[in-house]
Amino acid sequence: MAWLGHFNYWVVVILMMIGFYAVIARGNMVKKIMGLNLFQTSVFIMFISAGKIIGGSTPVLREGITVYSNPLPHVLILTAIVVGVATTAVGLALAVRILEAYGTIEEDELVDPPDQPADESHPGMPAGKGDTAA
Amino acid sequence: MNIGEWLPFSVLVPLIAAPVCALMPGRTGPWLLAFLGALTSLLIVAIALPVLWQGELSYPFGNWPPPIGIEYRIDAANGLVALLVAAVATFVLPWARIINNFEVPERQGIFYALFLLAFAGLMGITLTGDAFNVFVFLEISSLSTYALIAHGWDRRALLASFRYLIMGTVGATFVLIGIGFLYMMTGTLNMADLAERLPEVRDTTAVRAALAFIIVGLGLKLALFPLHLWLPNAYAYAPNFITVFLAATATKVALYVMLRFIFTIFGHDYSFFALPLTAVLLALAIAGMFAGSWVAMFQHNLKRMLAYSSVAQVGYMVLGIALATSAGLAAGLLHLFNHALMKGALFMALGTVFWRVGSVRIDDLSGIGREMPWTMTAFALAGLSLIGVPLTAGFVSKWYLIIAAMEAGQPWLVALIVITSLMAIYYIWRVVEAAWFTPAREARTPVSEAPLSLLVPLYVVVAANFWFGIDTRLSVGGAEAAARALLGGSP
Amino acid sequence: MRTNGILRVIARFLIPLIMLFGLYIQFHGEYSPGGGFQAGVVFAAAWILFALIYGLDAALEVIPERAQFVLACLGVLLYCFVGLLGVVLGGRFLDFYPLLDSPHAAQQTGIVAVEFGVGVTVATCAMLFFTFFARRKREIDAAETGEDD
Amino acid sequence: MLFAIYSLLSAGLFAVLDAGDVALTEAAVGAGISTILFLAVLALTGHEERPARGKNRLALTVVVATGACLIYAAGDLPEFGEPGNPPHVHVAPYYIEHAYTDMGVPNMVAAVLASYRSIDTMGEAFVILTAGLGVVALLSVPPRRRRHKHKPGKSEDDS
Amino acid sequence: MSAFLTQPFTVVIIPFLGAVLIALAGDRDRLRDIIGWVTSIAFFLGVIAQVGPALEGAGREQRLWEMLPGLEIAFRIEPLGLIFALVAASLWLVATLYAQCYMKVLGYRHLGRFFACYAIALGAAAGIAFSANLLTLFIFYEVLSLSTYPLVAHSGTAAARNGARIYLGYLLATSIGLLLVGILWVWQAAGTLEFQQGGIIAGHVDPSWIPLLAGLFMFGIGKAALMPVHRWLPSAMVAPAPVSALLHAVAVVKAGVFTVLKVAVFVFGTDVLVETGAGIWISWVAAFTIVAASLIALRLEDLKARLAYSTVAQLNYIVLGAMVATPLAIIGAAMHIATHAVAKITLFFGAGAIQVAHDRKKIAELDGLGRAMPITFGAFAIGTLSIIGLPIFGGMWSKWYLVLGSMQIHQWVLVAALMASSLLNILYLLVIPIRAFFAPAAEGVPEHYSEAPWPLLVAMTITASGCVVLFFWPDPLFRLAAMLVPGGAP
Repeated sequence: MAWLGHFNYWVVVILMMIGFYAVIARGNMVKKIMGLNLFQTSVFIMFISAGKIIGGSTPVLREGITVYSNPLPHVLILTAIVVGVATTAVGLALAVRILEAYGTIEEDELVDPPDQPADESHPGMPAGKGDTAA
Repeated sequence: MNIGEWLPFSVLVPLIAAPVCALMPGRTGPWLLAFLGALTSLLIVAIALPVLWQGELSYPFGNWPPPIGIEYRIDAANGLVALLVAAVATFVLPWARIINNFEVPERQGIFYALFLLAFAGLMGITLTGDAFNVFVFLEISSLSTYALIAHGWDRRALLASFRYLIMGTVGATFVLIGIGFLYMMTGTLNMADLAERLPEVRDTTAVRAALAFIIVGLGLKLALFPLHLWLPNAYAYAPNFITVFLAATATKVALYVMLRFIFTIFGHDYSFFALPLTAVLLALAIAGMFAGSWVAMFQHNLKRMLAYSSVAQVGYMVLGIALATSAGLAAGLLHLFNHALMKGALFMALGTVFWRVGSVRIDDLSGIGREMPWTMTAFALAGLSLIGVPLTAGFVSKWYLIIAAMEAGQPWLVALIVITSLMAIYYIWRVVEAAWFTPAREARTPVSEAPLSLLVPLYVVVAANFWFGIDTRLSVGGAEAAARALLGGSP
Repeated sequence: MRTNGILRVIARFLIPLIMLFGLYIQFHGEYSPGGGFQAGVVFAAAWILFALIYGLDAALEVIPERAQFVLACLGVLLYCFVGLLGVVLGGRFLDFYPLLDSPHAAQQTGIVAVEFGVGVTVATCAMLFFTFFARRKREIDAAETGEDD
Repeated sequence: MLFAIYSLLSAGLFAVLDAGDVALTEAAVGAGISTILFLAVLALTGHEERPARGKNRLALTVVVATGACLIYAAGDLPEFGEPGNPPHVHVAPYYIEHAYTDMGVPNMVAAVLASYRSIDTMGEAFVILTAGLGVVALLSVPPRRRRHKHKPGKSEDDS
Repeated sequence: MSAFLTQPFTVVIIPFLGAVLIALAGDRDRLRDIIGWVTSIAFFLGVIAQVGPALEGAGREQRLWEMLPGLEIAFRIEPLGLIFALVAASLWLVATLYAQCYMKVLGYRHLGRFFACYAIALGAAAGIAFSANLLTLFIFYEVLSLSTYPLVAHSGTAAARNGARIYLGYLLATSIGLLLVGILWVWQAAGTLEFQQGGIIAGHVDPSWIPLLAGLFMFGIGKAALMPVHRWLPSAMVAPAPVSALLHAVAVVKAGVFTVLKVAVFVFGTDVLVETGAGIWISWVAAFTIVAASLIALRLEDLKARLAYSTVAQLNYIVLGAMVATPLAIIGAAMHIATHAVAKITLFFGAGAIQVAHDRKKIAELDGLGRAMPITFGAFAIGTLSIIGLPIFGGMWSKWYLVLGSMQIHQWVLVAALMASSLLNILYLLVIPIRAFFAPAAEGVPEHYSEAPWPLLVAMTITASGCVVLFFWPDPLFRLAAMLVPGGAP
């Protein structure tokens, strides 16, 4: 019975493991971010299922309904979803820039010789201020 | 008016300033706004600090009493950390203005807005008394940090930022899972309420797993070995201003949150009993101390060297905490405070050198000590503090750490602390030798000393290293008050 | 896609409907599921659909990039302003009761105001995401052809 | 596409779990915005992906460890949907009972979101603003170096 | 006001202020030299002003501030510290004369940095001499290590950098790795670091641990050059001669053995050392070091290297005396600080003078040079005789008491080591002036008179006569030393 009582939870665990695996094992950055999304969604489901009461209904006050599901997890997860999409956007923007800078977004192909002098063609300043400001 | 009513504004002022800053054109305006925001925060916290040493203050948002609403609950522990964060921001910004004009010449409005968000996020994490609110502000500061690191002028900054984003988000999600378990077991998110209700359900697997998830998640954020992989590159390739700010604050705030969970919410008797925390944290701390110092000894890029040294220094802090005694906790907190001072000064000195030379590789800096004597002297002085030479802040924290280790009946730790200090001598002295006793490379054009507008802020931070090595009332008193606050009523 | 007449016709009906729906969940959020985020996203979705069908340039003429940016900042500032108003009127931050005499009306006003702030920010930020990602493709293509001598 | 479908599915799941607001958001965000962003980026990067090498065993270990920890935790978690679970007897009842009397708002989620826990929501608005600023800052830098790898030393000014 | 001016801290701070001014003067030679003179004279007078009260048994005490709870930065004048400070202050005057000439003649650059660090080193030595507790002492001990590093590396050549690296490495590693641990142990056990007559750890540390604790201290004080932590001293010989003379024959090494004595008397207490046997095993190490260093010195061809190993041996006389811990041995050790300093500085001055005048470093190249440089080699001979411990030279007294002290506890091996060392001294030191005067001239040695510049000669003459003076008037020195042991003079 304990196993069945937690069926929601097993779904969460499986989704979480798939997502997490994608984050770590995938070489492609976009896929990594997708994995991250999956990973986060599984947590959302965990929260929401914690708020469910069997026989309850959506927490909007209506006539004739006495049992409502817990509204608090819903609020938290609304926030978390927005956080998720924000992270996705920043991550994808970074991926785009990495693609432009390196020509690839496969982790395996991204090699920077660790002790090379800095890459000079970046839009930033290539060299020091020298004596010009002295 | 009661100072407690003003404390939340140390978070809100920079937060509100951020969008305004983003809309501002030019360079001076955004910088000034950022500086004023940080200064306001600092003043509020500094004025409130004496009150906090006496006891805690609570500020319920929207006037909803906790745990219905969200409160800021501020005591000596987060007061000290908030003071540190605000002070670092305030004192680094005057230095950063010229540096940023050079490294981030365009769109400074957005840049400073992101900085203000990162700053406000850290302050929010520190002051809040609600577990979920920690997650929200953690994400504000993290997201802005990713964007800020990507402003680095080397393309590797992008990669570093992306990897940090992945690891940071995984960490934050772990924390969220932990908070979720806690909520499912207790029905509350308020920290004080959690601490009250947890003992009833403490012997459940879910609470134990919650502790594990939160520690791993925060361990990622605070670069606890072996979860530190994001840190060296992120620090090395971020704009120098951001490196200084992050090195001095970000990992410290994450560590504080971990302490808050371990000591206040779970209660230290539970935390160290439910999981083999002493053994695990001690092992990781020691491994971090050695691995960090060891790798630092062979770095050519000095920013990376200091970053690895940060991994080692986080090890010191965690070491003190892992002892699970009040002396150890105070020592860890003290080192948290002092390390911010020394790493801040070291990275500022390096940033100043970078501004002139355009490189922080050790080969490029040979002979720089004669060309920029004041800057490199500041580096050497801060380096002494990192090593732990007497009269510096670093000595005081190592002293307390060693005393705490001895009191805890673990005198063998003393040897480890000493050995890693010797490693610090090696990697700091390598720089000193290159700077003063090696002839300059011919390929490098000679440079001149940095202007006073850079040197004065730098020396203020260096002076702080010595001030807190000589007059330890604030730092030691604060750390001890913070330790008391974290340990709460328990002896 | 832009030349597909059917799409254009459908879109002409659909987009106002989506926008209306967005506005509905924005201001009806207290009574039924919905609120600032959802409204913002839905509203942004309408705009993005418009951009997909009529082209990004046309969409940017309706809401220019700078306007998106400014509105994103103003949205959160509205939220903060409402919060500060509580302090100014003698309460605490984000305390809505001091806003009006009637407690229910005060709370509802506060909620609607902050939800509107959130909605604006979410909508404009979503538009900003789309604008920048979509334009990037074009810029890269331009850079590529430019470099191919 | 799969991703959008997954999002829609989870939105449906949320709706079943009485989380109307969340379902709406997940549908709009996950199936809408996120998917469009992914498509836009995939248009830039192309769809091919190399099979990752070497990391799989480590990844598997970490993931299995995490999963084990989650399953370990499950033992003492409250059962699904029981009204007596801790979340339903502490704090939440206050919202359910008082939301309407406190502020005359029938949608409790909105009440909690915008008033009881409004600082969270404000933080959330700032999160999205941060992301907006971040994307603007990252993608305002003109793209001109994609061919860098093949033409080292070539000046970028000719674009 | 005058009370303030003669406070211990004021004396300590004088060289530091001087260092700042010297650094500011930079390359303006004349100004810098004047500041150097003013500083060293002021410092000397400041130290002298402490003698009177100290002899009356009323050494001044000054507590500055509390750094950590229970840990103060504090100074106190006591006889041992005064001996050390007097030696350092008076020899600094002579060395100032010597160094200003030497550095200019040999064309060294960055003299501002050089003399500033020189002054800081002296200030640190004074801080060590006057410190009232282990913490203050440790702080100045580290300042001394750090401030002498630039002096050793001064020439900036690869050899100098390498030597300086070994130098600093040994000193910092031992002080942080062992000494600091010992200090912490004492603090943990005794709850205080204050120097007290009779020691502070009696009854606080399990007697069976005391030999280990003593080992931590004695090897931790790397500056005392107990084998095997003596390697830094030969490495430091890459430094210019004035550094070797004042710092590596006087200030730095004496700071080491001074700390040894101080720890033995005021932290452990002589009784504890004797009762637990902690002193004996270390005194055996010291005896071994004495003989081994002398044997090594025999085989070295480089003059300064030979002098360095001689210093290693002589320092261990003092360690030995401190560890034997009988009243006579302590007195002998305290006096040896002064007598060896005066003698050894003479020898290093001589080595420097030879380098200035004829650029020779190898001992074989010095044959017959005595006829060309009679004053230099005369002074050298006097210094050598004093170190051997022959009458009419000050070195006799200290060696005498050391031997007596060792005899008191029937440690015949130690007595034998001291005696053997004297014989070896003749073999490796005295042969140098003898061959210089009487051997046939080596290649290129001039037969006519060609001495070093006069300031060097004056400096050497002064220190050489100091050796003699100490033989005929040892009383003030003896009285100060005797105040160290309970019951005063034996």
